Amino acid sequence: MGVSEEEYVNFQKAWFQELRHAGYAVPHWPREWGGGLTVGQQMVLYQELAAHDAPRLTLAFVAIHHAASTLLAAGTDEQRRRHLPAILDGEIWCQGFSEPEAGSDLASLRTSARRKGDVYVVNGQKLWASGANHADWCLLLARTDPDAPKRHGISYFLMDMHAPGVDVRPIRQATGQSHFCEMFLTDVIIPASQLVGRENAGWQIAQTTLGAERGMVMLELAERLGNAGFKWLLQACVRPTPDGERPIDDSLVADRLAGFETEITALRFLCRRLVERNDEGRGGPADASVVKLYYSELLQRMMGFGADVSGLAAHAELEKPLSSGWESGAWVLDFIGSWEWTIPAGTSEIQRNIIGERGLGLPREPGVQ
Amino acid sequence: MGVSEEEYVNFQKAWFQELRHAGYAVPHWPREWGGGLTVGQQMVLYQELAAHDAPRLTLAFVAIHHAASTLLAAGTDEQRRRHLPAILDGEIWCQGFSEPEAGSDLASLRTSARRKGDVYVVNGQKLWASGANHADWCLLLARTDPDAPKRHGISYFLMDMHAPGVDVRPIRQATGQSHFCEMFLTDVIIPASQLVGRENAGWQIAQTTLGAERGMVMLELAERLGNAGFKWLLQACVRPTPDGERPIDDSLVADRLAGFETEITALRFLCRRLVERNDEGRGGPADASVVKLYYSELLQRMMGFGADVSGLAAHAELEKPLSSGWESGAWVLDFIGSWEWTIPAGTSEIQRNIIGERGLGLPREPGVQ
Amino acid sequence: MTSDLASVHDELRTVARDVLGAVRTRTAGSVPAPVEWSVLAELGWLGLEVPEHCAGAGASLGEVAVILQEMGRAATSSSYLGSVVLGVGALNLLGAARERDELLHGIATGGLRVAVVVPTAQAEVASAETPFRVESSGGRFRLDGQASFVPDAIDADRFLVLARDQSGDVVMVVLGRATPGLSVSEQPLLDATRRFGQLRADAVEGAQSALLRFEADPATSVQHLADRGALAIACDSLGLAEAMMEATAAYARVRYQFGRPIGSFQAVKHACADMLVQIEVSRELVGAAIDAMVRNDPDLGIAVSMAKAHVTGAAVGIVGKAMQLHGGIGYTWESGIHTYLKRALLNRSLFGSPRAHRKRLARRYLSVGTNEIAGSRALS
Amino acid sequence: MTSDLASVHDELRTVARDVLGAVRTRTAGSVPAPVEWSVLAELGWLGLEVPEHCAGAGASLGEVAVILQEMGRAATSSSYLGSVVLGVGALNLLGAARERDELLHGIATGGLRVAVVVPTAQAEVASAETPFRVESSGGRFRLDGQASFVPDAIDADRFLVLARDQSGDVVMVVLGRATPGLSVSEQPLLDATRRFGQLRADAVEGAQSALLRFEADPATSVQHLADRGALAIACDSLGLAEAMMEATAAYARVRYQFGRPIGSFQAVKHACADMLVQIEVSRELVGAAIDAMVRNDPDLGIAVSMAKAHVTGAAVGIVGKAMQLHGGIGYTWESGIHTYLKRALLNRSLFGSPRAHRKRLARRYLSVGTNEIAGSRALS
Repeated sequence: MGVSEEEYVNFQKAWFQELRHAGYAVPHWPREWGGGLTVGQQMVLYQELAAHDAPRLTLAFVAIHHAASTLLAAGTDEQRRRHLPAILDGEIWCQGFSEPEAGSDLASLRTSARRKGDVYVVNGQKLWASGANHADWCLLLARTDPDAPKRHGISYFLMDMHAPGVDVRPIRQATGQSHFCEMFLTDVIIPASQLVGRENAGWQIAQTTLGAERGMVMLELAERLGNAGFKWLLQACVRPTPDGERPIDDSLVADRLAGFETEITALRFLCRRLVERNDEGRGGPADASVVKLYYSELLQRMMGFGADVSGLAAHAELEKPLSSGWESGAWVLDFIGSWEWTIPAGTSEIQRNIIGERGLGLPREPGVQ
Repeated sequence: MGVSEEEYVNFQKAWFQELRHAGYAVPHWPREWGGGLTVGQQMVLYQELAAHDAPRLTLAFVAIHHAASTLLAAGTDEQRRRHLPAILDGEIWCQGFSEPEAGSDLASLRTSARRKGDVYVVNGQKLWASGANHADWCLLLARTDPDAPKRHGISYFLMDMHAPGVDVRPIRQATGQSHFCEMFLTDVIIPASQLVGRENAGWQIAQTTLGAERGMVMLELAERLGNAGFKWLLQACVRPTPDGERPIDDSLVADRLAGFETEITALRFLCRRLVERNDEGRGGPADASVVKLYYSELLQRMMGFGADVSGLAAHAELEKPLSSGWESGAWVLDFIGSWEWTIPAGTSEIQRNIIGERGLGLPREPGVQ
Repeated sequence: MTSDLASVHDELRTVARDVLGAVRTRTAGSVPAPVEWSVLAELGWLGLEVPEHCAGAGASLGEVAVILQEMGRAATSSSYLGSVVLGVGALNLLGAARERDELLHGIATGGLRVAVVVPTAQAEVASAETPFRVESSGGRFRLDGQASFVPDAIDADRFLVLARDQSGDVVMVVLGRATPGLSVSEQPLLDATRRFGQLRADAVEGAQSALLRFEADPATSVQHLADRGALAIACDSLGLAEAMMEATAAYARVRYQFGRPIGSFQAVKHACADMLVQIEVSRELVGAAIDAMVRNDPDLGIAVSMAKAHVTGAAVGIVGKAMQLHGGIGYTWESGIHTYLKRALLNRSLFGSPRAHRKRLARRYLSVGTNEIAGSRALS
Repeated sequence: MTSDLASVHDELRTVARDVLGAVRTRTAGSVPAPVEWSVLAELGWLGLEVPEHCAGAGASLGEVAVILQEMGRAATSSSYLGSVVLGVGALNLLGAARERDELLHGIATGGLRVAVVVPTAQAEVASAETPFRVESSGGRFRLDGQASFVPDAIDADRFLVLARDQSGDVVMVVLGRATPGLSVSEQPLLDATRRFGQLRADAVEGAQSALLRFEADPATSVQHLADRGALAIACDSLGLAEAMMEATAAYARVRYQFGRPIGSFQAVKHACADMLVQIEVSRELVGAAIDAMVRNDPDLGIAVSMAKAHVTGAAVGIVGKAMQLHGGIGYTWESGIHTYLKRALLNRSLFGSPRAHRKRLARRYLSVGTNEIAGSRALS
């Protein structure tokens, strides 16, 4: 990859501070903590950022989204005061949820946190921790009651990544980049004050904060796809190929583009509705899954189409522009990168289970909790 | 429907005799019983029949295919001598397998056959017996051992449809026609000599004869789809619409047609290979399911495309031509009729289970036998 | 949408679901009986968009859309498309005039049914050939032409025929049922819940006063009318898709095979999940198109084409899957799923196929700079 | 196919699977090391289609196809496409001549690698612009032009450049690597198992004897060569799709989640079943195209386009699904699935996209009467 890790981190941190001072880094946070834009205003902001091809805040992503929404929903006042301003000052977060044997079946995680006095001692292995090699803090799920049913013995912690016993190793991905990491935890000490919510209530906290969170994230991503992604796809179709023809003049290509524009338009409305419903406390139990599934598969189909239409030339694009996000116009890489949306945070298969069960009341599989 | 049931039956019987005298009614039977064409010769025959738009043998279908292959594979000499020549003389057969509570889960059938001396007394209800209202005989699955595990207590019978206690009621289908029937069986007496194979071995017989059988049927249907079906679809695309444009001039339509032609070509090769492999005893355990699934979904996609391309005019086609088979050029009806392929004789979902389990060794669902 | 309007819609929806659902349930097997016209009049659904001075409610397409969606859900048989969607829609595009107001009053009060003779096979009608020609002279006109697939022509008392006059403008000719030279015949379709007709005018003559003109540009008006038709059909498809999703999920919860409810198998569960996703997406597109039409947004054609293309296509997929997941039962006449499938298929073809609507959308990619397109559908 | 030939193929396949599979396994992680050229020579795979008098086996594309499929299966890195598929293929289209026979001999014995400079981006090359021009005079020629995406150009000792001469015919110019005016540069692609190059000829000069002519009609010959390329890629995609299906089924049998092997869930099981169906279908199309090419069937272009269009498209779907069903592991570099995905994607674009090949098929619908088409692909 053309850009070194150091350049990437420095660039992201500088860009975060620039946005922060303009008041645009955390528009979705409550006003008292430094945010306070309405949903409509956020959409306009994201449209503008996308239209100007502004880089996305990938490094701060977990901090401003997952960490913040967890703290706001379930953290103590002290935890909020400790971390929310620090995030604005540049504190980086990662998420320690998945494990080698706990992927789709996240609730079967084995990392243990044993209470000893007023600390927990943590041992185990985490996987797919995005950005863990740059993170200061980690949202950690660990088992505090090995005898309880799977989902009932898990607790939610804030873990200092600089604590002794935390060992991080980057994993190289299909795209060639290394955003994900493995994390080996050996007798890591976490003070009990860094427990979020009640002991053994971690599963519930993770579920609700993740669901509520998703809308915010999707709002930005949908605007990005609609404004930057579709524009680049259209440009790829209008650009003449080596034999002098423009893909757009093939009515099949034009038809597919019209289909994508329609779907993106629907996605954008859907994301807005999701956030609004959530704000009004009328969110449906499958809302977040519907949007995540639809976005990720639409992204994958669009990027695949971009790769197809661009022909051989797209294979010679060996890297994506700095901080471009999911769609960058390097279509083959974009297509491969789209699996980063259909697999993590609940695969598309798991999302369909959730939608069928929570959205339509269909029965679970027998024997599967 | 424009044609009365009586006209249909008379026409089918006359056409069968015409083909029989030409030597083309049962080309797939062994030479000693009146058939004996090679696979290659059969394909040519079916191509010719399709190219000339010759009606399909829908009324004799179960007799010449399922009944004959069952008798040849598992019947006694006496049963063969009794029925195979009679089928050539016009004996009509139907199949009594499914029941209201035993659809996809066929093995859970409840119709009982209790042995009393040298007869069985049969009680129960059968569903989806195609052509039962015209049939002389029925291939019947009934439970002879209620205490055995589901698949181990079923026997296979030849039942006289004129026996007392057999009550047949046609079911109207989505297309408006009534090819399927319900069958109520009340104390129907079946002589023990009409048992096929061993008592309680019915499930195995049904599975093997159906699998082996499917290739033959598909050989004809694939040639029909390739020769008549595709030709009609092409004609529908070349015919100008009311606004003077030809669908084929839309490159998207031409692209879809090329895709269909490719898939049909593959299907035809696949069917031939299936029959050849079977003849050589090298058939794979999922072969029949692969072909049934692929044919039925290809048929459905093609008919759906025909309906789309033909616009409003296709909705004013209120009936299909006499004995046209699955594709007739009345596209909306053809499309609706295509569910008669994706649902019966193992739904597409069941076929995918079989392919995954038998073809790729994937494990069954726990608790499902 | 204000929360006041939302609660009006909720009320309207509740009543409509009751009334239309009851008709559907009463209807033996799957043969749909038409809903009584007088009932629709009493409920005030015929005059929703009719101005108050013509005995209407002076409401908007937003309210009509609620009824349309519920009619799709119950696969209702009625002349609502002909008289209300197209009839009132067409008359509202004319300048105020006594003839027009009388017709609107007649429709609103239930005494009069009309059929509008506008092309129903295309997405874009403004540039299409008009199949009727009208020539005026000496205070009289003469009309010639013919049309197929005219919605609700059989039950209509009056016909509003769009025809091109000598100057090339499209005008509306109002004809009574018994006009000499006018012949109307039923055109039976597989979808038995709809009634279409063929109409033929052979040297039909009449007084010039029966010839009405659009208030705005005629071509724009005619396209607007076709867009109303397309959007109405999209509402219908959304409603019928919802009904099929709910029926399928309900069946999957109670039908047991292999000792389990079939809805616990992923093949069924995931197919139902995909239905829900498609319906959520469809709702947004239909909602956006209704908003655009109510606001008379200059981009309303785009919103309508997006909705018509996506929703009517998705609905065919949903009903087809519903038939599949119901198994053998779903393929019977008695289950009634075929009624929905035929209606969904007809909807896909009416007022322009998905392909035709995407073609209309795609034309912008050729004629407009790329920067202008991206973000053109910014949300209000 | 005779049963003799079938058993030859079975043997060849077994050896190839062993040899290539071992190279793949030895290769650390997913970074593919090229298979040793001398090994391929020793195994006799380079000269399969080379006439016996040039040290070849005098076999056919049927045998080469077995190797190609296994190379796809093992995601083998080699110059087989450049030297054997295109090189031997192109040379066999020339009239017998000393120069030609020497080149064939060199390839068969492993001493010489060639790259053929033929368009690799299109399905139909006969009518396309040729990017090279050659002019002859006085026993010398002069060549100008440039090309991208030339397979295996980096490792080639000789280049066989297709160029248009003064009379408009396409001829083959044979150039050594060190020819003045000729520059070759590597063109790195995401698929690290393939090596492509850019080639530029600036007033390259040489003796007329390096200018060879096709035996048959030049346009037909060039198209035949492109069809060979397309078919070779289809074989490759079939092989890699098979590998991914098997890897996914194997993983689904042993990976447990929710206390069950994931292959017992229908979402996984049905996706694997669809892979198997697509692979069965693909095998038939590839097999038919190989037969057509071996028999030099006049319709071979149709068979090739069907195979290339369907198989390379299906393979992308299969590898993508393999990545999905492997979950997080599938997305790691280490799993190597990305290697297959990039290769499958490149295959889809090489020698004409599925769309381009279907366009070629569809042209027949316009120019030929409908009766002639149906049944044109009757089976032998």
